Amino acid sequence: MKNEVILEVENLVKHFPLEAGFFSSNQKKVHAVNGISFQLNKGETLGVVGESGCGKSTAGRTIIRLYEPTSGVIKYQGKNILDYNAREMLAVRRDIQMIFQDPYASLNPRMTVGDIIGEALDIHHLARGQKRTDRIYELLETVGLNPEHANRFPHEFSGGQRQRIGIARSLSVNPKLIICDEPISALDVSIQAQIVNMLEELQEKLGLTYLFIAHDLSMVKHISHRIAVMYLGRIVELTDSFTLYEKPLHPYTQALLSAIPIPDPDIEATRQHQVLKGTVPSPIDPPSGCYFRTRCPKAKEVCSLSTPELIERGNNHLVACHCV
Amino acid sequence: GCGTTNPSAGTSSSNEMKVSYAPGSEPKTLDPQMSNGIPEAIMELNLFEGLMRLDKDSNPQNAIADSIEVSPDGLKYTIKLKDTKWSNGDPVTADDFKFAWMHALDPAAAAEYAYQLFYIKNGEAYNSNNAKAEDVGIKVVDPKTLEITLESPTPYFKSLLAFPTYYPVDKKNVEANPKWNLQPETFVSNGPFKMQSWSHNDKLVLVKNPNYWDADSVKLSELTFNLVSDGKAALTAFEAGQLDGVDQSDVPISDLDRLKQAGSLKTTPYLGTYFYRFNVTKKPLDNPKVRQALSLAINRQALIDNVFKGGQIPALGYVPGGIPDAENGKTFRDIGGELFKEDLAKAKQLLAEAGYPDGKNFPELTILYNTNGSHQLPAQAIQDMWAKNLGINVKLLGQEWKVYQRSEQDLQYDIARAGWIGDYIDPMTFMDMFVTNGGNNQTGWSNADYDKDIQTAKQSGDQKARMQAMHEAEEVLINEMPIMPIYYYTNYYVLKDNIKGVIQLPLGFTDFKYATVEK
Amino acid sequence: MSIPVDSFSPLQHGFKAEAINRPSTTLWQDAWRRFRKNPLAMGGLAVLTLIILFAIFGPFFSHFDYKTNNLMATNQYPDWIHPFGTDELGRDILTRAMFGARISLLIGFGSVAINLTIGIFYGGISGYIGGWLDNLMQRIIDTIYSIPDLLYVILLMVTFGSGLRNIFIVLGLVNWVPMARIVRGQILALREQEFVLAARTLGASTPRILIKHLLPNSIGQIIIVSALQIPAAIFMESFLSFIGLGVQAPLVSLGSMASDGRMNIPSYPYSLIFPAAMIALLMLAFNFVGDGLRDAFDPKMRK
Amino acid sequence: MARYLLGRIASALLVIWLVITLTFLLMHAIPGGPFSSEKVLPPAIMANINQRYHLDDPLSKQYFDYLKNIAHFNFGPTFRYEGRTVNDLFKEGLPKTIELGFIATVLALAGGTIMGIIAALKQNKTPDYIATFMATIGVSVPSFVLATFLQYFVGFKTHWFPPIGWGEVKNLVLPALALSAYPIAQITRLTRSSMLDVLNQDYIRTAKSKGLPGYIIVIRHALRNALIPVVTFMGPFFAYILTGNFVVEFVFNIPGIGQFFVTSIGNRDYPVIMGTTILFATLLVTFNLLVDILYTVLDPRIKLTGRKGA
Amino acid sequence: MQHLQHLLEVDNLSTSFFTYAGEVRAVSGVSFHVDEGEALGIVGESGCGKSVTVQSVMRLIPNPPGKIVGGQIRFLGQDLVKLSEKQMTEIRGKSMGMIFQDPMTSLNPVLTIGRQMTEVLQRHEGIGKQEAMERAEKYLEMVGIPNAKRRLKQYPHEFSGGMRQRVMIALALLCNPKLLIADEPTTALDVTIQAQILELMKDLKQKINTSIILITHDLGVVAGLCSRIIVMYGGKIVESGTVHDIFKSPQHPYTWGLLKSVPRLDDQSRTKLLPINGTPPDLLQPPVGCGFTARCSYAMKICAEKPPEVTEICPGHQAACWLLHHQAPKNAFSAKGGVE
Ligand SMILES: Nc1ncnc2c1ncn2[C@@H]1O[C@H](COP(=O)(O)OP(=O)(O)OP(=O)(O)O)[C@@H](O)[C@H]1O
Ligand SMILES: Nc1ncnc2c1ncn2[C@@H]1O[C@H](COP(=O)(O)OP(=O)(O)OP(=O)(O)O)[C@@H](O)[C@H]1O
Ligand SMILES: [Mg+2]
Ligand SMILES: [Mg+2]
Repeated sequence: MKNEVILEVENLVKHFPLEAGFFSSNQKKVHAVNGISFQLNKGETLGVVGESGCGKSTAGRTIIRLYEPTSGVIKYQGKNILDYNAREMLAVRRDIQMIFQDPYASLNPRMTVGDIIGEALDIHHLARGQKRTDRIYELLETVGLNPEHANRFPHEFSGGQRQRIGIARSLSVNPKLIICDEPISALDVSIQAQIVNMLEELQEKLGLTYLFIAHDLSMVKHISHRIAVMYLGRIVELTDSFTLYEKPLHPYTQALLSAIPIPDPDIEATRQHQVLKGTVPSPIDPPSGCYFRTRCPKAKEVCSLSTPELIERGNNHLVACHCV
Repeated sequence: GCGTTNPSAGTSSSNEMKVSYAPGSEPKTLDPQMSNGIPEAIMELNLFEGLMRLDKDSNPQNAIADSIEVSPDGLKYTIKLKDTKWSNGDPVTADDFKFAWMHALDPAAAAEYAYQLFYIKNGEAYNSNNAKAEDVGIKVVDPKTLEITLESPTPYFKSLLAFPTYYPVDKKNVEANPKWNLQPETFVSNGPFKMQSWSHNDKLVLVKNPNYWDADSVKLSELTFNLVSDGKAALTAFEAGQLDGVDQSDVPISDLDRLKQAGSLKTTPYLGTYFYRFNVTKKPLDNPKVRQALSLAINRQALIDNVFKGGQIPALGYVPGGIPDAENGKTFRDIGGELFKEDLAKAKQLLAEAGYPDGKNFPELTILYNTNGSHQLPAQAIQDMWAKNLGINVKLLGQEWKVYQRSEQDLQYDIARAGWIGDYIDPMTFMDMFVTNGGNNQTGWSNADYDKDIQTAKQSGDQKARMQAMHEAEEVLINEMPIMPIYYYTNYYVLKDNIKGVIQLPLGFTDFKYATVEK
Repeated sequence: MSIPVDSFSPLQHGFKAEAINRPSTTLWQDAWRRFRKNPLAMGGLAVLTLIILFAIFGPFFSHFDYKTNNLMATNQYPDWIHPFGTDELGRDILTRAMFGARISLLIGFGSVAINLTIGIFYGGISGYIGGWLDNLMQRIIDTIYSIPDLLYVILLMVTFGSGLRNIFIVLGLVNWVPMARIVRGQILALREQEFVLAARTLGASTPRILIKHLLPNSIGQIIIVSALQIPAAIFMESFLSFIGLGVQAPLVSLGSMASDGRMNIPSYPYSLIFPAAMIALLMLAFNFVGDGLRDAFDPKMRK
Repeated sequence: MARYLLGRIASALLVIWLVITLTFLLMHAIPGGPFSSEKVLPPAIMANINQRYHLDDPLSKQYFDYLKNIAHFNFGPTFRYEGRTVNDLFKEGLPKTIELGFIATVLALAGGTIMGIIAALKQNKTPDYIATFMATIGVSVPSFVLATFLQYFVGFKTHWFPPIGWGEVKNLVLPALALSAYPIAQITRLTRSSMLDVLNQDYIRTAKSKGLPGYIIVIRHALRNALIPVVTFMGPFFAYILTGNFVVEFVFNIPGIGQFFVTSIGNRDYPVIMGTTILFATLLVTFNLLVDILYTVLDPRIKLTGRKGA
Repeated sequence: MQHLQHLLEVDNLSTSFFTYAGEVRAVSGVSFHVDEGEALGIVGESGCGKSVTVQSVMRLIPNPPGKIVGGQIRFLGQDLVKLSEKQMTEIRGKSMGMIFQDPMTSLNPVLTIGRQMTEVLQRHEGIGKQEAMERAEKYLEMVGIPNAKRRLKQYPHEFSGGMRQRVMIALALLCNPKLLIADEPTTALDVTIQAQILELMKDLKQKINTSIILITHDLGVVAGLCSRIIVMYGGKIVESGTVHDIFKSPQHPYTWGLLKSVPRLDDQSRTKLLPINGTPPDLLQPPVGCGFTARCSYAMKICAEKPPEVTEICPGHQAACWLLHHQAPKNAFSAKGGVE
């Protein structure tokens, strides 16, 4: 894998203002993403894991400028796309695509599958008439669906099939980078593998780069080259997937790994689960210092005073913790 | 039979005679000088007594006045008052009259009916701030003598003295309680009845006034006016036995046939004419032939029988019957007679002469009417008659009451429904409205002969000359036909048969002074 | 037990699992199927269709005209010639009821067409653009909502003058508020749906998103609301007729017939009962159809 | 909570101010004035009247004078009822309207919820069909027709109740029925559908799994949740009771303020038009606020801090 | 097969939903048992009938459209299918408790936690309010909710998801039921919270001798908690056995698929996953033969023609697959089904 950086995110912050009352003076906001930085190399898969509400989707959506970031820099192929105007953004949209979580909500129920897939062709004037039809058939075949299904409506398909339609839609513009926002978590276990395998095949065939968001660590570990662990809008650990499993440094990563049950009664019988106490604090007013300190078994005084930086601890292994 | 059952609503079962009557909706006010509507007048007529009171033949009879002396030029009236009392025991004095009338004329009071007093010298000038109060021709000679000077001789002034605007109020009481007329406790009157209670929009209860000078003639112990705004509801209540009578304005036309059959409908003459105005400033209505053609082509009797149903009289003149002419015993209408005939052939001929044979090329005109009241059905019937008889099509336009008035006044119409109820018993109350630029003319019509005749009639004190001039004027009016008379009103109302002695005056007033309830 | 050995040979199925067995159905077909299963709604639809046919074609088969008087035959009780009787001017009430239904339906559909236009436009902008504009637009809606609509209708009717066209306009002007609320609510809910986000990542423009994605998905709700606003408009017109601000005679609406008939109830009850029954029937039909549509489009019933 | 209320009151005042301005403008746009009449008055008298009621002032002055008076809760004199003020009219009429409205409200709420619950519990059985049918009838007959029918067939034909009038209990029966028919129907429909909705909720299954008997589940678990959507209907419901009053008060001749609602426009009685509009708008705004508070009572999830939860 | 010691014995249970489109045979011919003190796991894909099975046991199937169309459910010596609704209310909440999947919607939002807990006690134990409150407090503490006394006065929305699920567990255990049914109790929760809840259940299992039925579609979850497992597919049981039977020597191709299609955290080889192709059968028109035929790589002609019989591989380990038939070619099974 060449280390050609395709996407670079620096200190990305996204806060959502809360709906203000008529007279309320102190504007509260949801600290969804609090300064994340990472690089994405061409052709690799970067997994992002974390519990629900930790800002994974927000990060993904901000990168593709569905949300305007509060601050930070997003460099695509070396240029900060935040400076782009609408027309320039349109070009970027052909390169960066997204796959969504909910196979039911992500397809417009009033459009045929053909139109859903063909929409981007229309927007970007990529193909018309017969060529458009051909392209749609081709895309349907790429994701293992029958071209005859182009005239059907999404509700006639099963969850896995719908997810494949979503993939075909994102492929329609020949993207270079796809942000996969939990593409499998709404699917049944037996179906998940279908999608994961397809994503892997497409990556090989088309040289795609993935930002793969999920909360299922075992699946992320399977598909990703590198993994970023997020907690309350911050990346707490970032390294390759092998190291992450073998040598997790951040207490949160350790807890996360230990929380995942292994489908093997012998292992489960002997395994020591390190169960975290309590729940994730509210992103409206997160704790001071290290966000994880309220649940951290190793928390020290310093943790509440200063925010740990994400720094390198060994070979490409970034950790943000005072106790490492 | 309707009203068969008589639930114990306390109407006439006991020895005491009580009547409940629906005269219309909530009165605007019961201050006689400030009011001008019919329901108000009915209530005030039974609460107050003026210098004169109209008898059942509409002739003014001395009431509070003991005697009236008129100067030979007809301008000065010297009136002696009887010794009478207000319901609170105060004596009724000449001052009370002056006070009341001056109040009506006071520009600050802004009474709408002030013009009823404009016959009095300087009344109008004072009201429009052109004269001082002292100049007004009302003089209190002594507490029992009143001297009134008029602007010009007014032969019907005596009957005017019987109208609400000319009623007295108890000066002492009014000065003590400026809002005297809003509370039964402070409502002092001098008529056959006095106020017992007043529940707004619901009912007004009057009881016999023991201080009334002619209290012996009053038989009812209680008179309730139910203030019902929906005629339908009032009639239902009457038929259910809740009410003893319902006034004309409230009896729905659709019930007339049935009520007639049942025998509970009463009709009396009414001083009013129902007519259509033509906007003579508009083509083709500027042509008198067209106006005549339209007028001759409708069948008034058929309209009355099928649509109006109140036993009205087809109007083939303008001034209704019931107004005495100079000749004794004859009415103005008797003398004037029918001034035109319905004649379809002639109508067609006139229309052809005007350039519209068989209604060809006749522009599409619109009949304007007001949507409150029952004017829409007759308009449809007339529309249909014109279509069938003359081959012309007209449209209908209903407007809300005040918008309609505005359209009429601004001549924003082609043909408009109208009605006129006399203010007093003299042809002049009808005739003077069509003078050039008269506020109530509203047709754009102007005729010098007509104007001259009216002028003559107004300035003359001689009944004969006046009547003559007005007859001439009426002929001019009908020949020119800026209006199309349709019918002379009748006053129809329902009243239980066992109630006698109720006087219906042709001005629409109902007098219960002599009413009795028979077992 | 013994089973033929052949049975245990491998099945060549090449994964037909991707095939969809069920016939292709559009969402409309789906809704229609659900609708069809609802007897009340179907009954309502049948009655409604009948009334509409009756209103459109009935007059052509009638021997009478809705406005020509026949003063020889006024106020006749129902008989074979005049099944609903005649009115004060001798006009056939059945024919008038057909015309009245025509006008009432016209008022219903016409005013809803107007409030749809305003409501969609207003609600769409308010919901999609959001921010301070939404706030302002919502405040305006709150204000209008706080004036009892009847008062507002009367004021406007008196200002504009009565007449069919003005009834359209006024009813349209008053009733767009609920429509705008519904549209806005729908848009707000849909705006964050993933398929809209997907369209945005594909670079779809705002108008495209509104027209292709948001409005088509609100249509179910819009239809339901319309189906319930049509009878509401007919109702309101009948109230206007009651206070004398309804359609212009000789034009009739069911409301104006009922309101005229109200005066006749003791003498000629049929002149109220027939038009009132027609209104009730129309309302029942619309309500059942509206309820049926709600069920048919209800996302909760969909898998 | 206090801050929330303050905010709500402030925005309510803003809304009422907008209502005042809008009505003022509309009102003066209507052709015809308060003292125009069929018999045209001599100009001098008109001038006197205009001066007395300040109708000759420029419109802007009239507007600001009006606002000033409103601030002192003075709605001015009525133009129609000489010597009386709008406040007088309200004082006399409002209690009656409220009495009737209150009874109709109780009738509608009790009747509607009970019928709705029965219909939901017996879904697709006879009681459901009966309730649904009655509810649909209730929204199918214009109120003036219903009121007329009641007055004629029940009041007049049977003599059970007097056709018109006010003051006794039996006078209230027919108007209250006529006024509440529509809301009863609406509430029945709403309660039924929200009850059906609630009965399908997970927590009802939980309650069943706890072994609670059916009636407790309905009363304790389902009802309160089912009433929450009904509460949303309360705003329009009160608006209906307020304006529906016109027809009912007119037909049954009840001396409430409902009648002024329309007649004041016919009379161009400007102060009454303004007064009734403001009164109704204020009542509506207040009711809506109360409804929101009721919300929090019924549904602890909703806090009176920001926007409405539902 | 009458074992007197079985706490719950379900025999040939069939439940259908009669919808406008036709009869949905959600559960058809399911038989299993639960012994005292044991934990039984039921796994399977979404829509395979797990919930319907246990809701049938609780007699909580909404009727209409659902109906138990056949079979017996013996519990504490009674056939629950035959009991009246009133008799059932005596059993629910008292001898049988249930926890549902979505803790967010399973508690009544407008009643306090205390109220929702005490009403069970008042109903089944007939104890006073005060006593019930104390008991509720004790149970809340037992499931690891601090400040229980204060918490009792709060409403569900004031609790986080994990906390609510704890409340649900406390609620289900209040009357010390003989059987606790947990229908996907952790599916809606985050992994860290799931770990907390599983830990709690393990804990409780040791402390109180309650039998548990645990439904999940995550095989990992049952591995640590249950002693026996039922694998369901298309409304039927395809395989059942002890944890070891299922994980170490699964006999049904569907079970193999389930095990092979998910990556294991401890698996360091980046081998490709083996998906189960296709989609589950439509229970509106259930296939004639084995429901898995269309997705099965080992399908034989007979699979599409006849439903497979239940074969007992060893005592307690059963599977319904034609591959287990003595006539079936053994090579296919051993060669391709290679799970150890
Ligand atoms: N449009 C928005 N407005 C306000 N707050 C938002 C918005 N979108 C997300 N949030 C908040 O931001 C935080 C992060 O949300 P996000 O959806 O990014 O989390 P996530 O990690 O993707 O969670 P999940 O696993 O549930 O998808 C959450 O607290 C969420 O409530
Ligand atoms: N109320 C209902 N009406 C119609 N069909 C139903 C109903 N409830 C369940 N079903 C059907 O019964 C079948 C089994 O459903 P069930 O809820 O038991 O599945 P499950 O195994 O619990 O799935 P999940 O993992 O999604 O909870 C499904 O095919 C479903 O469509
Ligand atoms: Mg997310
Ligand atoms: Mg389930």
